[in-house]
Amino acid sequence: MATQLESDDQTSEDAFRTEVRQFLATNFPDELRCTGNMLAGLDGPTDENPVQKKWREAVGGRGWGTPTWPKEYGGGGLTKGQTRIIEHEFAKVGAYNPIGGMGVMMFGPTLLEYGDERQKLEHIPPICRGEIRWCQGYSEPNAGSDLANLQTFAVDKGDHYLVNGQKTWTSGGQWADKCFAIVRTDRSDKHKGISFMLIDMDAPGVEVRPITMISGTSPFCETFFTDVKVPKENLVGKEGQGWTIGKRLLQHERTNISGGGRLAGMMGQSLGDIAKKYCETGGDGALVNKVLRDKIADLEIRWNSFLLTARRAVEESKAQGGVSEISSVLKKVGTKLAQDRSELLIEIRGFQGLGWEGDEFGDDELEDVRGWLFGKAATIYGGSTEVQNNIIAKRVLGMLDHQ
Amino acid sequence: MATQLESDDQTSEDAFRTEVRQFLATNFPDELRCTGNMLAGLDGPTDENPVQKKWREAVGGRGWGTPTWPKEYGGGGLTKGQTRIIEHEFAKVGAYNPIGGMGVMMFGPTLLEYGDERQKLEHIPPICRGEIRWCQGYSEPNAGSDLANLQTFAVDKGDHYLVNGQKTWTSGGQWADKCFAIVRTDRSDKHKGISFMLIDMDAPGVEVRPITMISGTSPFCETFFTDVKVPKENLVGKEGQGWTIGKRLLQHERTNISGGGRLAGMMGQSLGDIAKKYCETGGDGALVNKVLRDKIADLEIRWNSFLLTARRAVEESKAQGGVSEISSVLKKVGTKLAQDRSELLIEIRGFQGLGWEGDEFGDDELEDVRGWLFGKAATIYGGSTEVQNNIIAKRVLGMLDHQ
Amino acid sequence: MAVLSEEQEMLRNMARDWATKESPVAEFRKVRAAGQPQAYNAYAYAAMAEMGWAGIIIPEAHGGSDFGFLSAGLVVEELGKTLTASPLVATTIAASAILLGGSDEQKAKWLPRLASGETVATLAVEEGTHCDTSAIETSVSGGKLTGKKAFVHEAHGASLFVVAAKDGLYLVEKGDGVSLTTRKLTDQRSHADIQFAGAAAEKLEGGGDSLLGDVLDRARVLSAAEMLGMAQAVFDTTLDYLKQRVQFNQVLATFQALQHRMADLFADLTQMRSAVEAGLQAVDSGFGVARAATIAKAEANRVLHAISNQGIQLHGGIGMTDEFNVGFYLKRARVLEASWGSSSYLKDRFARLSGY
Amino acid sequence: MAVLSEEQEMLRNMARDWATKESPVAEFRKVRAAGQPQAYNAYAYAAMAEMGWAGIIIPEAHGGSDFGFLSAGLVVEELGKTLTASPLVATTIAASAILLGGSDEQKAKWLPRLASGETVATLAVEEGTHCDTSAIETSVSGGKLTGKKAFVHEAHGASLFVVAAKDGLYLVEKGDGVSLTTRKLTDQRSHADIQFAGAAAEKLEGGGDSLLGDVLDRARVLSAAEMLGMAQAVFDTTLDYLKQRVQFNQVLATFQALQHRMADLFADLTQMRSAVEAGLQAVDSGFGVARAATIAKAEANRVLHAISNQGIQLHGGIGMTDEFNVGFYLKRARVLEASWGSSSYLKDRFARLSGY
Repeated sequence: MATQLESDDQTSEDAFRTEVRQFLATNFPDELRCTGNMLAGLDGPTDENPVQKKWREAVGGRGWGTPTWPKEYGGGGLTKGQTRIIEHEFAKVGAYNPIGGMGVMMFGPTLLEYGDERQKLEHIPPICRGEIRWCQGYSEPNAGSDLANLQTFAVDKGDHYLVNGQKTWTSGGQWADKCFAIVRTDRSDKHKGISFMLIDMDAPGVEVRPITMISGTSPFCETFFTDVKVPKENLVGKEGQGWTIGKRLLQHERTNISGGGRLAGMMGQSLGDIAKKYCETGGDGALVNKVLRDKIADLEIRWNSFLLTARRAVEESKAQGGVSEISSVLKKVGTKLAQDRSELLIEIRGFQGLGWEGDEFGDDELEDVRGWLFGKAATIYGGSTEVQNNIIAKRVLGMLDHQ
Repeated sequence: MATQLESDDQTSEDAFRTEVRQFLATNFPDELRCTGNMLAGLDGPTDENPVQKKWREAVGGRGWGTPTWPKEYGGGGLTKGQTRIIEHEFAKVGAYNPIGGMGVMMFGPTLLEYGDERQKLEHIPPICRGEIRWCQGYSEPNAGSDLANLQTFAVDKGDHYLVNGQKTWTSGGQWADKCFAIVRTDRSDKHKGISFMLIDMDAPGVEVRPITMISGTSPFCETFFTDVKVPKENLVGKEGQGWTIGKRLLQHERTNISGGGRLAGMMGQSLGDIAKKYCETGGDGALVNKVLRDKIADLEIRWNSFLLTARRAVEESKAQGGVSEISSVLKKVGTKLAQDRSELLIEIRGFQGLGWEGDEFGDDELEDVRGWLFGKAATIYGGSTEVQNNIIAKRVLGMLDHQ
Repeated sequence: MAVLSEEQEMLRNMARDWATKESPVAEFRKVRAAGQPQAYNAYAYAAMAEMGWAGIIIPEAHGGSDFGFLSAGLVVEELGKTLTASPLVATTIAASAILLGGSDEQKAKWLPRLASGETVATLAVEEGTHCDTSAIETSVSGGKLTGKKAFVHEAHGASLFVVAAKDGLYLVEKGDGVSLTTRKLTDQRSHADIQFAGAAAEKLEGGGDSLLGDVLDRARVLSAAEMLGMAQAVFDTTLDYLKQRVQFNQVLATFQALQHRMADLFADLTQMRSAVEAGLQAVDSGFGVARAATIAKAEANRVLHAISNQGIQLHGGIGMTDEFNVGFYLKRARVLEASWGSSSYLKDRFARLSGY
Repeated sequence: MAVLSEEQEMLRNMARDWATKESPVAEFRKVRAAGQPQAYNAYAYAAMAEMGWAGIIIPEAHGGSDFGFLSAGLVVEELGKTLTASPLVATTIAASAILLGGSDEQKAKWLPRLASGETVATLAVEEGTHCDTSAIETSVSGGKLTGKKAFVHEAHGASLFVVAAKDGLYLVEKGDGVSLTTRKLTDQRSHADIQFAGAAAEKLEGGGDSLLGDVLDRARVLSAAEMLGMAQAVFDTTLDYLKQRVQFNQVLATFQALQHRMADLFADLTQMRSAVEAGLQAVDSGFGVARAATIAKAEANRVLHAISNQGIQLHGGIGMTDEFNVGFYLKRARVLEASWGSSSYLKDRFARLSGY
């Protein structure tokens, strides 16, 4: 019987694979082959040429950018197996997924879980089509790792809330259309006083100031809310449920930051191959600098077990349902390895790996330098490594609170 | 004028050097050349052959085993300069200092600081002559790093105390004649309830059980006190002053464990030279295994700055008087480096460096294996590394208490 | 934990059950106290064989269960947790050599005896103090093998040796021309230098040029599985200890510095488990074995090294005593770290496999 | 802190005072904003020279104070604390080359100008992306020097170059046959590739075969001194931040995990200071310079690397912003780590000096 089922799956899978190939043949333009930025995960500027737009609309129209999301909300409604087929076929022809950003990575899954029908119908489809960009209104100047300490306040005005306060680290704030934010609706309880609401970035009273990072880039903003009106229908879940919803969303962020395609992408090219371009190799094609070679192997071995761990986390989640405990380990380990890799890359390239600007540096070299600097944030945002350690020690290992 | 003084010093130093050389010529037997155990710092069994005994008496008689201690108590009464001359001249002919152990390293200096005249006259001279062995009665089963939590109690019986309780980690307890102990004389105050007293190990009611360590050796004991009479004159300082005195003594221990001759000795032979015996070398005489070579250099570089730091600590202590703040860093860094060295030694020797017993292993190899195992204690006893970190953070860096 | 089949679940639970009940660390203490060179309890090994553990990777046709390496690894991991002294790993490694390189006759002759536990076998490769397959001097002429092998695991209990010579692997039975010199290492287990002076040897003709390498990879994943069990045991014991030990009126487990250190070790242990299980699975699937086995042993070395040291440190004084078990893990750990490739050997191999 | 003479105490206090008041990091921000290739404030350097800092290692006969390298290091350390952009280190290194290898005429001609700050000089050795003195291609024939030097510090401000050629060190003045290509690095300071096309060159005949090595050792200890100042500044700023920043209703400085991390960094910093000061003192004493300088720079690399990373991590989000200074130290740190020998280069050198 089991085998019977399997063979059915087989046929349907083959059929789907053909469908995907045909789709690519008709819709994926050659000029976009192997383009699409590494940092797709992080919302960048909205410049999009007609060809890119056409590709986004093609994929978005099918809901294949969010393959596992329900069809009724504009998703693909596909199985994990079909999703793998899409990833595989896209990869084969060097096609990228044009549907991304925080809406896909964090907000969408959360709204599907906690939003009401009307909210899902209003907000999910445009995400699936990549039409609306979302940003995250979480952190505040005086609430870093202690997120729940937030002060931005929403006063109940009957049919709407009046929101005042300041958010920071709003990623892509300057390019976003909407913001999912956690704000305080009750000062009497630290956690239960928080609500999750959706704010239009073009609403009167919303002001955005980009923050320049040590990498020279400005992917984040400070966002100021002054008497901003937020209609009641933009409240997700119940009042006071914001902390629960907000934390759930962070779990998606964590999985994305660590296991996610971005990091896997970053690790794409073997450091060994890169090193062979910069450092002497012997007759056997091996690096002459054995110490450097040992460091590279050490990193890549740890990186391999990280990928294996990520896979294991997925299997466990599937088996037990819900996000696996290992996810806190993933964030902690993945971000550390990515940072180690950037440092090692500098060691490999020497001065050539420390360029800030200038034609004498390759784009990859400059991009890696910015990535090295910006990557220092990976162990800080989305729940710092210190916070991850607390979570592991207390929730996973059951070590008591130290306070 | 300054130059005048210097030249005076010069002449007197030359005179003293001659004196030391003559002393060695007459008293140091050739057969003892380059003997004397590395672990002299740690009290071992009392087996001593006549030749060793004669040498001990010769050095002890002069007080040169404790060169800087006052003459009136049997010390050498010498200057630091003269002490250096002794060390230098002894080293030149491969002569060891037969006067050692806890009496010299810890108890002596402390008694000289806190003891009364009678106590000094009674206890210091035998230490200087190496006749009496002392052990430390500090730790208790339920007070590891939390030393002050000790329960051994001394009841005031007028002319004496009646002591009951259990000590552990009594180093050399099975060979010691006397024990300097911290015991509780008052349960109402954790720290002020502690007193420092001297206990005869052969007094009725004192029982000693050696503890076997993972290294197979038994340098420590459990010591049980059952209604042990301790005469009042064996109380050092005042009642309740024991914590202050006991902690002062630990500072000496720390300096000894880290900066001390023992460790310097352990590090004596260059790992590079050892590695050349076990691993292939190239035409240039360099190790072929560049990765191992890099690790060795890395350790020896850090070891060199540790020695420089130890020297700096001494200079600072001299300049500012009292034990320098750096001493907690010394303990922490020195013990860690010693452990790293032992591990690296195993890596260098492979299986040959993991011998437990057997003629196929050299004495140095077996000794290093036991040293590797026993050395794991170095970051635990004498104030664990964790305790050192607390001390550094709170006392040196002024970071507030976390409780 | 990899997703297991029902048989595997059962097998692991059986092993866990047996190890905890029949073979706790106290049993290893007895073995150590007995001081026999073979350094394991024959009855215990007989019991294991009885349960089929010696034949897990051996085909049913030859008296095994053919469950594969992941299954064997599950058992070895459980036995590693309690430091069970046995020639199971050594014999399984030897069996894999015969499976890969043996003729039908050789398989038919030896595999059933190995599966039944009747014969204990072991692999003899190293000739020096470090793992170095390029420096093998042992040679064979006219069916007589001559050479010296160093630090052979389970040499005293074994009656069959799989010996690496210049031109391949050979089967040598204990007997004339085979003399042992005991080499007692920190783990108090059986190790010996073996002098082969023209001992009768039968070549394993199959398996091709990569035979030795393939066998070593199997040795690596099985040792890594034992190391995984050891690391898990030290971690668990240490965590329990921190939760009950009080210092400065506080349970140690409540000190944040220790919490974060345990979080680091937990992350390491997670990485190690992923690597080791993947290594075992790779051998079963036959894909990317060399790479996966190298990663598995390298991670096992790195993590067990750290955990065995921290286990002592976090236990404090009592961890230093022979009365306490944690030291045994440290003393076994370094021996396994040095076996079948040290960390730097494995990193060199990984780089070679990766083409740099 | 090494035990200092009275002059040295005064000198250090003067430097500390000036750096804090006249040259805080805000001044570096201005330099960066100005975007001039020379990347330092001429008035500031004039002021330093005015105070005698450019002549600290130069004999009084040539207009210096002859205080030696420990003294120079004290000043450089203070300037490093505030990331003061100046050609002081480069010029001092060049001066040491002329002192060690120059003729009386060359000394008489150049040292006074260097001491007065009138002339800025720098050392040009590297030709590739990594420090490698064995691979020098630059050559001289008929007094004309030809070759390419890479990533030369302070190249834009310098009018005199001490250039390493196959057969020794040469003095080359900026002018015909000398062309610069700006190489902007993360530290936003002056770096350039220099093309020498038959530029007039005058050899430093003295100093023997070890001249280049000796000059590089001086470059190492001086850079290490700058790195020491940087590490100290990052450590101090971070400690202050931890003491005032509140999270989870607790001052960060009260979290034990952070306390122990700071204790580790403090220990590292202590080790670094010992090594750097000893390196400077060795140059002054002339004993064991190569070894001491190697240790000094190796420790400086190791510790500044760790502290510059932890500085960002412990500052959290704000440490990531350009508005905050801590990032500047990180971006300067890696450039200095790569200068005059990376960690692995220095460890290789230490091993060679130690005979293994």
